[in-house]
Amino acid sequence: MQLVLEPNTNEIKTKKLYQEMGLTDEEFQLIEKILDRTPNYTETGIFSVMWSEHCSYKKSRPLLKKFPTSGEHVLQGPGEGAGVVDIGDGQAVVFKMESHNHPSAIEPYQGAATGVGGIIRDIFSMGARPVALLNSLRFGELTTPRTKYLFEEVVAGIAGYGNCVGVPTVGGEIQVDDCYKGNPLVNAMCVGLIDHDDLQVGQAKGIGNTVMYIGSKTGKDGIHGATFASEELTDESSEDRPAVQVGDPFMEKLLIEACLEITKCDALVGIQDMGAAGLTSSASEMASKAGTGIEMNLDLVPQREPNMTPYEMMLSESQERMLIVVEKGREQEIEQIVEKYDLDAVAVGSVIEEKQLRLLFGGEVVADMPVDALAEDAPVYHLPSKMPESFIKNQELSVQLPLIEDFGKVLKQLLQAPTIASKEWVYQQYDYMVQTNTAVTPGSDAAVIRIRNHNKAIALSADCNSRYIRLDPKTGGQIAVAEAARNIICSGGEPLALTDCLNFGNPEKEENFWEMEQATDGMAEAGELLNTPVVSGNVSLYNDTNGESIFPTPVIGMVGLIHDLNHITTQQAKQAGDFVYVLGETHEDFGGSELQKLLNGSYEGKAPTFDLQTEQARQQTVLKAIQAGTISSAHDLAEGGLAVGLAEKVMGTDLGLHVNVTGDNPAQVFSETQSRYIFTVRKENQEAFEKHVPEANHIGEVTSDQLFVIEWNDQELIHEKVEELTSAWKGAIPCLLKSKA
Amino acid sequence: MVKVKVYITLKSGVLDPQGKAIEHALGAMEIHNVSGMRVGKYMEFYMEEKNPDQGQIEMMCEKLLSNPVIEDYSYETEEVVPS
Amino acid sequence: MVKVKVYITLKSGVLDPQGKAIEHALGAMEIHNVSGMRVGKYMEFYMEEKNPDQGQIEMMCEKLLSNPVIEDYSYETEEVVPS
Amino acid sequence: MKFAVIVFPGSNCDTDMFHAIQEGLGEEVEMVPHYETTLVGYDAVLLPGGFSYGDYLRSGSIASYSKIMKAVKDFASQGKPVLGVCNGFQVLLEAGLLPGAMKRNEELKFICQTTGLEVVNPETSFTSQYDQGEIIQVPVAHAEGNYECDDVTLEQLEKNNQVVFRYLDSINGSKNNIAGIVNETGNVLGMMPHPERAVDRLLGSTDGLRLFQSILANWREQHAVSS
Ligand SMILES: Nc1ncnc2c1ncn2[C@@H]1O[C@H](COP(=O)(O)OP(=O)(O)O)[C@@H](O)[C@H]1O
Ligand SMILES: [Mg+2]
Repeated sequence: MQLVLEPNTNEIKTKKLYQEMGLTDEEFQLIEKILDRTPNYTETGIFSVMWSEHCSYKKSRPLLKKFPTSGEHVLQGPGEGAGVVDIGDGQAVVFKMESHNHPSAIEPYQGAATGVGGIIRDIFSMGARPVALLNSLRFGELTTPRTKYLFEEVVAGIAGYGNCVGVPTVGGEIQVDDCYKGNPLVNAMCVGLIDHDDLQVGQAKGIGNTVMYIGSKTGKDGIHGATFASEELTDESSEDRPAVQVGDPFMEKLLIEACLEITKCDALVGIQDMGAAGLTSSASEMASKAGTGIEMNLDLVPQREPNMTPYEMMLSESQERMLIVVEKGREQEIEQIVEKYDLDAVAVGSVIEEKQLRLLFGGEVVADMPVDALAEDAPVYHLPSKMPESFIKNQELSVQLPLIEDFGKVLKQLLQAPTIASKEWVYQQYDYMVQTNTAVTPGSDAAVIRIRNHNKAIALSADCNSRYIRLDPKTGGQIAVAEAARNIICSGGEPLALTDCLNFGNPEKEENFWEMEQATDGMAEAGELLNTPVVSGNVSLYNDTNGESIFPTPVIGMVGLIHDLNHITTQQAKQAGDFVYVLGETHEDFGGSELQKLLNGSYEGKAPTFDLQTEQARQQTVLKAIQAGTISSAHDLAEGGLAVGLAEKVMGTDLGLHVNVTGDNPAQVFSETQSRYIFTVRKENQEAFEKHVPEANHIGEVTSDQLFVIEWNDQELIHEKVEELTSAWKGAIPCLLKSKA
Repeated sequence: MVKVKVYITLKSGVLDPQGKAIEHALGAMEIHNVSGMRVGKYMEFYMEEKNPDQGQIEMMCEKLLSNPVIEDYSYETEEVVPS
Repeated sequence: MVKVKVYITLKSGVLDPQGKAIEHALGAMEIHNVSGMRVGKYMEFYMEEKNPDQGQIEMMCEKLLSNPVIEDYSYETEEVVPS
Repeated sequence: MKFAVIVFPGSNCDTDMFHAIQEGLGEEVEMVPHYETTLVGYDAVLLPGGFSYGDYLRSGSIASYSKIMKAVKDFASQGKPVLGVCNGFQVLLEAGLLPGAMKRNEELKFICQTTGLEVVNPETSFTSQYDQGEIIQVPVAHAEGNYECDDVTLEQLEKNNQVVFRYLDSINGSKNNIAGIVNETGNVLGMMPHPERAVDRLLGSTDGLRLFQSILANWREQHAVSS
């Protein structure tokens, strides 16, 4: 037998071994004070993961406090596994987004796959059936073999996992910029459906109740994953092999079905997934929330490998595991349920009165720590912040008017930019139809999932334009929320609430922290005014490679309610002869635009013009007009502005478009001014539509000639075959991936 | 010409869902004397040289044929007479 | 106890999409002296007996580990001392 | 008419199939778990899509050894209709109820899209409601749908009219663009496309519904004759 020799308490303290685990000197002293002794190796490990940013939010908590978290629809805000929002008829949606950035940088397929697996567990552990997945991805430019590899493998990993468990992946977003080259972002969102009565909590209530373990055995994989997620990536990180976890979606599928059946059994007291920091976080959080403690016998924990130490078992991040608390004496009922799914439920401990996490191994107590100290009492840091020079400079910069000669050519180039290009290559690898509820498949502003047996549906979207946020984090933060809401509105839905994933660089850099403060301020204001409270989310800091930070990227995932299936609206034009309208005036907003990137290769200046009041008023107007049945297709204007938005209405159809717009500078057709929409309206609905949306401008018509024509002040500016635009747009990503370089 | 045979296996400690599924199926087939099932890849190819550059083979194994983050590889070469 | 190693390959004549993709990638890496790439599976497992029933191994290979419609298999056994 | 939907542990299109029969077709349907041993009382058996046992080894291979498959084989040998969709098709191949095997898609990627299919043989009990050569729109969603068989088998399949559906475009590398085949007696159909995903206008196509209506019409006809 191979004995692992762990450092003793003295060594941990004198050699400062806790630093390797991510604890500071002050934090270690605090732990000694809490315990009134020096922690042993296992305890130090447990504290270090529970006090990592990933689990404790010690550096972001002050920012999260600003978010609006309640509202008429909110049944459960942040705090539990996921947020819960009422959708009427005694039903609710449960949703959350989470990052798996660092694992995906090291092993993209498994990193992305286990990211999907983890977020699904957050949803079904609340008792909800997962009904949709979304993902938000960021990579470096698709020009190097490494970024292409990351891109292809991340997509394959998401597909491999989501398709197998049978949850449709219905939407998302992809942005490429070289700031993500060494540190891609992989954020996954899951949405579940539940009846109010079935809502579960992750609490270990009832002294004497039994703690049971279900799912995969515990292996040595992913040890210190949570701490790893809270540290900067360096060139050595790829040597950090034990942190790679392999997902088993088949096991997850069994767990979903077994756990959803268990949640219907009233012997169940509480249930939580073993996510980051595995057994440690699930046990201590469940106890802390219930005001109890847990005693576990680690000899009973199902183990994949021989001779595992308590440290390894407690810190393992093996996937597909759940911890549940069951009424004493009723364990058999649970065993009988899981047996049907070929799983075992193993009693590993019990709920105790003392608020301690106490671990036994080989007949000895190997760890004994207050649960609140682990789950609640991590120190909170108020980090210093400083306005970056670049921000001041960008605010002072006057607008640079781009010079464009061939507008048709620029339009095609923009359609080929990976951020704008068709994402078909990606979503074709996702089973977006399984469960047969996907009423609007990927490719429109928001995905729509119908609610079976009801005349209603939910709309889902994920958005964040990090370039705007880099230029002006507060306005950019507002825009991110507004854009997500606009996508919901365009699909005919009423935005209900949001989840977010705050991806930022090292917060100890004062400029980074300033961006975090500003961006979250902006998000909070927008969430407040647009009536979309934040019900769940996740923080991923230290997204830096060798000292370079990513653009601040707080991704927004939003869920809306479509009150009537007849309100479902998509972005594509429907038939020749329909009128085309644009809503919202256009300014010279080129800061952070795709046009600027194309022409200058960098971003500068101010973020696009944005006014929250206007945004809010227009959203209401548009939604009412859709609900009144006056709109045939709706689309918001985003990257690439009006010209790209109009092209997106007809690409892939056998229609054309002919519009005439007026203004001072024709480059404005690529301007990214916010709060704008384009619609097509049937002739017979013209009057009704104009009454609902008097502000909208009639700019042209959908045609059957398959030509895309934009006139500027009656002068022809762009004249292209729709087919050519479509092939540029659809071919761009496959072409980039295939090209050598 | 040589024939190169490459064997790729998951690093020990890395979960092998395939192996697990097969063991499970064997159980269902009432086969109980089998354990420790691990599934990897086996690749064969030909190289023109008589004494191919081992460095090239290793480079191919590391960069393309295996994923060094989770897999190990080994290989054998065997001279063949082109047919 | 014996360790059994099973090699599974696509029957000759059956197109191998994975092999083709790898050859394509090799081309992109400017490697041109490699041909006939075929991708198969490699499996390892242990059997309790010292002299396991060859019939059983063959049955496992034919019924579960490979699909005789498109695949061939071969195997080796090797005695090991349980650790 | 009473349908059985076989549920393997990793099936994930089982409820979709269930709904297609119950709501789309309006007939009686029950889920039958893989550990059951009999299919007495059912008039048709449906093997749904999904990843029966994770499909890490070969799609459908492990499922073909589950308890229920013996009953499925018996059921098929009585000439009653058995439909395998996607993973269900793969299970039928692995179980030897249909000839051939599946490889990974040519492009090695999962592919999900609504695809044009040609109805090659409208004479089967699964396709009588379609016209010869009709083009229908049905979603596919698979990573291993690259149909492979030896030349003799292929020739026989074509000669006996066992090829029921063909892809309009080569989407996965299948020999002769085969999307669905029947056995020699015509009562076992395996197909990669998902007819159960094409039964509701809201979700796009209703072209799949007629496949189930064919099964029903055929059963009614037989039932009327035999009673
Ligand atoms: N990673 C992805 N996974 C699935 N669908 C995606 C992904 N990225 C983009 N899509 C889909 O492609 C369409 C276009 O996306 P995007 O350009 O971000 O739209 P918008 O600007 O309206 O937010 C949307 O339907 C979106 O859901
Ligand atoms: Mg949009």
